[in-house]
Amino acid sequence: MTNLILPRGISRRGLLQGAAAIGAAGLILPAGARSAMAQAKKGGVFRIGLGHGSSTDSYDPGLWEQLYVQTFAAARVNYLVEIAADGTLVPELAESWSSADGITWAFAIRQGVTFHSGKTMTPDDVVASLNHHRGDASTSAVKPFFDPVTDIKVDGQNVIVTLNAPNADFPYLMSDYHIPVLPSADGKIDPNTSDGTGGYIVESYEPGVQATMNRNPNYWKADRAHFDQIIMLTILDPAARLNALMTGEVDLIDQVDPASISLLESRGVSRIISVSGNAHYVFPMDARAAPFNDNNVRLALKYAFDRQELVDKILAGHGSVSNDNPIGPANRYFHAEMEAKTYDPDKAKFHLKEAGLDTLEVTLSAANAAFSGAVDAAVLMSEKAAAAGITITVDRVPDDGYWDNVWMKKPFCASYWGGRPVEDQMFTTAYAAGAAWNESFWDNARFNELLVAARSELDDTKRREMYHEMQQLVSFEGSTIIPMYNNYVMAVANNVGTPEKISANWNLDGFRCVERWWFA
Amino acid sequence: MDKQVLLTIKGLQIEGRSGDAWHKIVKGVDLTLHKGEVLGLIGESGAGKSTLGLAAMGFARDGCRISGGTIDFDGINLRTAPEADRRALRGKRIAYVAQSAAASFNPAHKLIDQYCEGPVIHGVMSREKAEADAVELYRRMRLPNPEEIGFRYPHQVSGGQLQRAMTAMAMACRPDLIIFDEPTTALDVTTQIEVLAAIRDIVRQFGTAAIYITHDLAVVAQMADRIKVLLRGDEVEEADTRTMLAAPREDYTRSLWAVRSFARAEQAPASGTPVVSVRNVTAGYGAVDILKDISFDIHARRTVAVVGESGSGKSTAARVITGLLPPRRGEILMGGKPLPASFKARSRDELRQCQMIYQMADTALNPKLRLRELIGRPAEMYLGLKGRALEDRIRELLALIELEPDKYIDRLPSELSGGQKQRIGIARALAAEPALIICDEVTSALDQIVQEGILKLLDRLQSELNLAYMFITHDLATVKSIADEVVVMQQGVVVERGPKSDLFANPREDYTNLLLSSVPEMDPDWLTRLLAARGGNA
Amino acid sequence: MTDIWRMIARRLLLGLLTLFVISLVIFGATELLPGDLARELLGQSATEETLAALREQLGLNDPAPVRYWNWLTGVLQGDFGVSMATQKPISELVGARLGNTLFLALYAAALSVPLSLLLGVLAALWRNSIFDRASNAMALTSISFPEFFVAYILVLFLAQTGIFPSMVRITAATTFGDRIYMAFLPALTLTLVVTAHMMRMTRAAIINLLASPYIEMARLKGMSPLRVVLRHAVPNALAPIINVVALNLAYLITGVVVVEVVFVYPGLGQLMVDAVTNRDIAVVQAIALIFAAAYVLLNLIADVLSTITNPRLMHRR
Amino acid sequence: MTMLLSLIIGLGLFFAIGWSSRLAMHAVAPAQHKPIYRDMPLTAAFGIAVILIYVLVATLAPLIAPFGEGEVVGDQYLPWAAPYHLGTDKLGRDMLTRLIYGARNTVGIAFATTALAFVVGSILGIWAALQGGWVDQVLSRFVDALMAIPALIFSLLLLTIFGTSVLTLILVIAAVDATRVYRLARSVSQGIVVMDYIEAARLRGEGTWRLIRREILPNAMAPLVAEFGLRFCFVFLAISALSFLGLGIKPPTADWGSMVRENATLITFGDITPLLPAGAIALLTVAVNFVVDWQLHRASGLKE
Repeated sequence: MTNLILPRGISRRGLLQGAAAIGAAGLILPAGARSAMAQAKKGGVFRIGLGHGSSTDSYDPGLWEQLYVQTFAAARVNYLVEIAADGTLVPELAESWSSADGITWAFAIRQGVTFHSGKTMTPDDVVASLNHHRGDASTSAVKPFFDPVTDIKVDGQNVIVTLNAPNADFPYLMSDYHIPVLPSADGKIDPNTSDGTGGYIVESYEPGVQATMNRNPNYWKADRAHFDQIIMLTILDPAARLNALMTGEVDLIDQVDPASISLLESRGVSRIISVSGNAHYVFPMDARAAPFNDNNVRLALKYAFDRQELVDKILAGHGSVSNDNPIGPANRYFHAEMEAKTYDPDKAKFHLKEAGLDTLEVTLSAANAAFSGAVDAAVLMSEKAAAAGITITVDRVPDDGYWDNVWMKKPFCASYWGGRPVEDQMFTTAYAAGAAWNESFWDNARFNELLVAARSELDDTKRREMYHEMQQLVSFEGSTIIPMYNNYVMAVANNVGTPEKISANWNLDGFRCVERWWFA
Repeated sequence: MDKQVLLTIKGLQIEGRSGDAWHKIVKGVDLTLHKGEVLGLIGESGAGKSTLGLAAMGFARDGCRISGGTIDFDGINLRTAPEADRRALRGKRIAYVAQSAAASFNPAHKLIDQYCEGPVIHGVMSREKAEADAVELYRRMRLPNPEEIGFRYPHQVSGGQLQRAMTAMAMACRPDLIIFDEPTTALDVTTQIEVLAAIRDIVRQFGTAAIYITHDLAVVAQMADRIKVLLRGDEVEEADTRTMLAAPREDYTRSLWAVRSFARAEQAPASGTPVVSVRNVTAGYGAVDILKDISFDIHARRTVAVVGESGSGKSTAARVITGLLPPRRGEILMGGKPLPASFKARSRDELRQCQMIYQMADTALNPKLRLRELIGRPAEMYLGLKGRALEDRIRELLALIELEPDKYIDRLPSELSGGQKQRIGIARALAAEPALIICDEVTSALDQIVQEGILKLLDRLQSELNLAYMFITHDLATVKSIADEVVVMQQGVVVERGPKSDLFANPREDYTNLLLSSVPEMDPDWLTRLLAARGGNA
Repeated sequence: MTDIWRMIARRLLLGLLTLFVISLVIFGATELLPGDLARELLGQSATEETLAALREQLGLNDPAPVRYWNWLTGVLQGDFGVSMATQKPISELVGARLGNTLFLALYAAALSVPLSLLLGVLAALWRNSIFDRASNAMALTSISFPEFFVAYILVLFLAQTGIFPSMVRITAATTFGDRIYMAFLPALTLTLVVTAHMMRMTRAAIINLLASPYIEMARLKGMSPLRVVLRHAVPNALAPIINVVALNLAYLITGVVVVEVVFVYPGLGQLMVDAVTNRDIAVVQAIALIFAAAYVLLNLIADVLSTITNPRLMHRR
Repeated sequence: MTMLLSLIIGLGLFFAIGWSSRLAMHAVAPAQHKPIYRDMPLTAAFGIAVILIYVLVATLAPLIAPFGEGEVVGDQYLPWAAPYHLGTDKLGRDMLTRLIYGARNTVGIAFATTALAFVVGSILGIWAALQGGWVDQVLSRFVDALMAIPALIFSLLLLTIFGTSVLTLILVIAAVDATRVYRLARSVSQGIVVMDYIEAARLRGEGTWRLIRREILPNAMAPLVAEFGLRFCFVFLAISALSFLGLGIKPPTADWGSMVRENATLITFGDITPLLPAGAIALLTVAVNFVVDWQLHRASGLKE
């Protein structure tokens, strides 16, 4: 995992040295000085402008699905466990967890934590919070996580979760943003509550417009939540977000338009934070449908476009090439030694011939709802593929209804994945045969076999080998084109202090910029 | 006439713009007017009388310019004076009375507000005084309810009253000169008398000089001390009224004087089945009956003139015959057989039999169609003519209405004069080879000489083609010249009907008598006599 | 006056009919939209199971006519229902936004109407002058750029220099003065967008009348050009001017979603687009009806004003 | 200073183009029409010249354009230098080429859309005015209802339902525009149907279609043409606004409205690239309206 902080004009090395020197001398930081290494200061109103948020957003955690509500939640609530900036799993409301067999998991719940309402957080609250996502009546998006769960019960200060099969990575799932701990009454949580155990208390919230939160004076984490107040704004228009940042009306924006990055940097009022992680953009092909049912056709397409060009032009360099591998460099078992695929029209032609074809005509459906720049990426692929005798017709479809009408309906379309902290979760979700979100409808017997075996394999070396083989399978036999890993690109005002390491798990420091960052 | 000279115009030239070229409208006219004198300007349309009248105020309409000569008003050179000075004169020392008071009063303001505007803005008197003055002048103009009428909006006042209110407004600053531009042309004859009388009296009372512009000789004869005749921007002759009427020097003047002499030969009495019979027709719009139980017949080769003032229902009668307005009661017979009430239910042949010519040729001819199609369409539709035969027929019709086919066949209506347009209307009606032609005020928008040409043409066509005419008009002079029978209408009722000669000689009804006696005569004393006969000046 | 009341009553009835037709059209259109609320709420991560559960919970499984009927009977009793997505009463959801939308519309109108009338009258007064041609060309230019583009340019010149804020953050605590200050750029953008139309119509309506005999009469009474235009032409040109103003006011209320997005202005347009995207049909319906009602009412007001200012219609013979 | 300079250059160009096009048209025009052109205002001459240039560029696009419409020729955002005279866009496509093809696509689509809207709207409008009665009532109430729905949101709805192919885009914008045309055509025709020549044609027994086509339409043309000019330009803006909301013309088709949108963020940094397509739209709008104003002025016959 890399963490690129790209301050304007000053090289990263120089910056680190300078900041360290000041720190060592014990001097008071001059105003405006880089503060990456400085101690977090308290205070200030942190204003965030995000390109997400809708008037239909709700408090119900089962329905959270985009960055605004995710970050809004990270400020208000806590989870059982937390993915630290370095990608490791660390305790949050669960002080520790353990399992002998991977089937029965015990989470020791922290004591002395109170909700904003003053109520003390108990294991019962945890059980109720988890149960919100279970059962036939549940409308939660993470209901599938709980399908293998046969029982959840309280045992003293512990919460015991029982699975129907071993899963070595189960605690990782509990870090998912959908599963906060909320106050309960009679074994049920109120899904529409704004209450939580988090660092900020909601003062006002208008969905799709703005939220104002004040620091929780009784927050149980002493070294977190540095701002006095957080204001979160929905600013859907990319230019409006840039303007807001440049005119000093917000301190942090997400989704910086790649085209504007260099221009923004040259203004000097802000700096770009670009975090590479496991998030990746994909073009799934329906492996059941001709011509994609022939692996040679899929390979031909994989060699028929320029991955580096996509990284340069779609991501403006803020990302890296992927070798059709959903497992990213930030994952534990990333397979870095696979044979790299480059733009090679001859190779593409060769594979076409293998498939018994001279030319190929396919339609690629894309909308920027899949990922920002999806349509442009498709256009670039189409341009390059022509040299290999492949005609890709780009069908731009409406953003509205994209996931309903196009994704997993059209044989060749665009999609994205936020990346998952563990390999099993990524593969199980999107590549296992019959999985609900197996967007390419790929069904590989060897892969399916390895997936089950790896899940309960406790020997790390063997596990690594298994995952490497699976990545090899997905890359060279899979039905998903994965051209690139996209960085999380955000821009902050110069006076915003950030830790040296910023989480690659999700955007905005794993949503936790609200409690991890500060004003210098 | 050795009074002081008020207005002197010398060698006046005015140009008008058409497209990008300037052409002369007034070509070097001289004019002298003394204080208190009334000068009549007479001529046909295009003679430049209005333009000349406005020039006397130092005013040229948009698209016109005064290009030569001098205008001297009471020592002020109106051509060289600054616009502000000229503006100060207008309304204050020189006032204007327009042809259509209904159009020239601003519909958004009350009469008295418009009256007071001049005196107050020109600083002649205060608003309160102006209001009191308005009432006084309204009274002198013999307007009903002089105290209240000013507080009405123009549309609430009748045309004759508006014309008098406008004259009062012109008098508001007690100007030295008033330009009357055809002030009674748009009025019915009976109303015209009252307005003429009122204007004449007030001008005399205040000793105001006036230029009285009109195309109607009989009218100008009543009003003017002197008459000047204009033709296409040139002066024809000028003389005092009695001399002019008695002994015009120029041919053109004499031809003007002679216009009213056309009269068609008396026809044999009607016989046989009428072409069209109107039987006990009652008709109207909404709940109001416009026509009340009217009946009359029209025979072949005969002209029935339907006469009445505006609102008498004469045009409605035409709409009932054509089927545009199905009657509430009664029926229309054609050749003895009842016609379906609505034109939509009539057969093509029934439609063909009855054709119509409209008052305004401008709105009756589609301005975007060429004559070929305008005239050819009925022939093509009703008679199934095509190609060569159609082309020949169109040329034949053009020849019939005395227009050169080669020259005119591909013209647009806008490329024709008013009289020519009306002829096209006639040709279009003829193209259908009808039995009856309804002529709705077909001559009233035309100059008198042109009118006469049209009437003569209609007369000739009738005898050549066996046509029956229903001739709707308010102009008794026209009736006198062309009708065989006359139907007099008033407020939707047929007051009197009969052969023309009988009716003109012995009108039985008071209303007919009133109508007939109101037609101005070319005798300077006619108005005075008539007013005296009707019981004094009131 | 009774005529006017009768007209108002008749038009209001017609307006209700229009609203009914619109509610049908909108409902039909949203039914035709692919996907539904449950799908949109769960997004990419939806599974058939969770979809079914959510649909059941939201009552989306009833047949369309039943849902329309339920909605209609609710509305007829004055209950616009709750937003299906947030379970908040629609009146609450829409209320504040409506206030914001009206504020911006009135603000823009307060800038643009006097400006365009003034420019229109002056252009008519000095027709064919340099002023006339320049203002015409400028008006045309201002309407030929997309709205968001105009907005960006204004931001570039007026917000990046720090004179005005580039976005509008309105909370309950915002004072009126602050609102005026913050909403200046969106209001100015809208002003630039609508002024051209109103100005051109005002000019045309006045010039149209200048050939009237009563205008000539006024000039012959020695009235100054300014007085001729103001006192004699303008009162008679009011009907078309009022109509075009009403049309543009309706636009300012209903058509400003793009400006709302650029300036992050929490108005109804953005809410409606959100609701369409999320298939929150009750909200879509409510806003569509508000927009339509604004349109109908403004047109009605325009007609009433046209009638009142026209003596021929006000004072019958 | 640069602004002043560009203003002067702009005005100079305007006069030069206007003057020379007026001279050219005067020279080319048939004798009986010569006065029309000699007398035309410079603005109109300028407008005609600009429109002709656009039409020329649009029809000859493949011949003029240095590169292919969707061809990626180099890096993104290259500066203005040969062979990319106006630089490259965000995908590295030649800006000049995109602009030229944009003329073809945008003008073509706008024309098709407006023409369709006018055919449908004016025929229905004239028909309603001609028939009166319940036909008029039903049509007008329905159109009123449609007009009461904000155009942008209505198009958004329809496009989402029917997809965003060029055809649906044309149909949807045409449908929305047709309501406005209907209103205008109806009100203009209401003034015409009371004319005597319409009465004469009815009394002659002419059918509805001929009444619409030969008797009313030619006389309603002037205001309809003026409206055509405005509507034509609004189509670009509509496409642009739709593209702002994520709908619009499919790539890699070049279209000014979408190009403005794609590059709009750059204006935030004072980069003038987005001004090119926006300027192209604005120039055409102004040009079309200059011509329309002139035509209206001629048609009204009002001497000012």
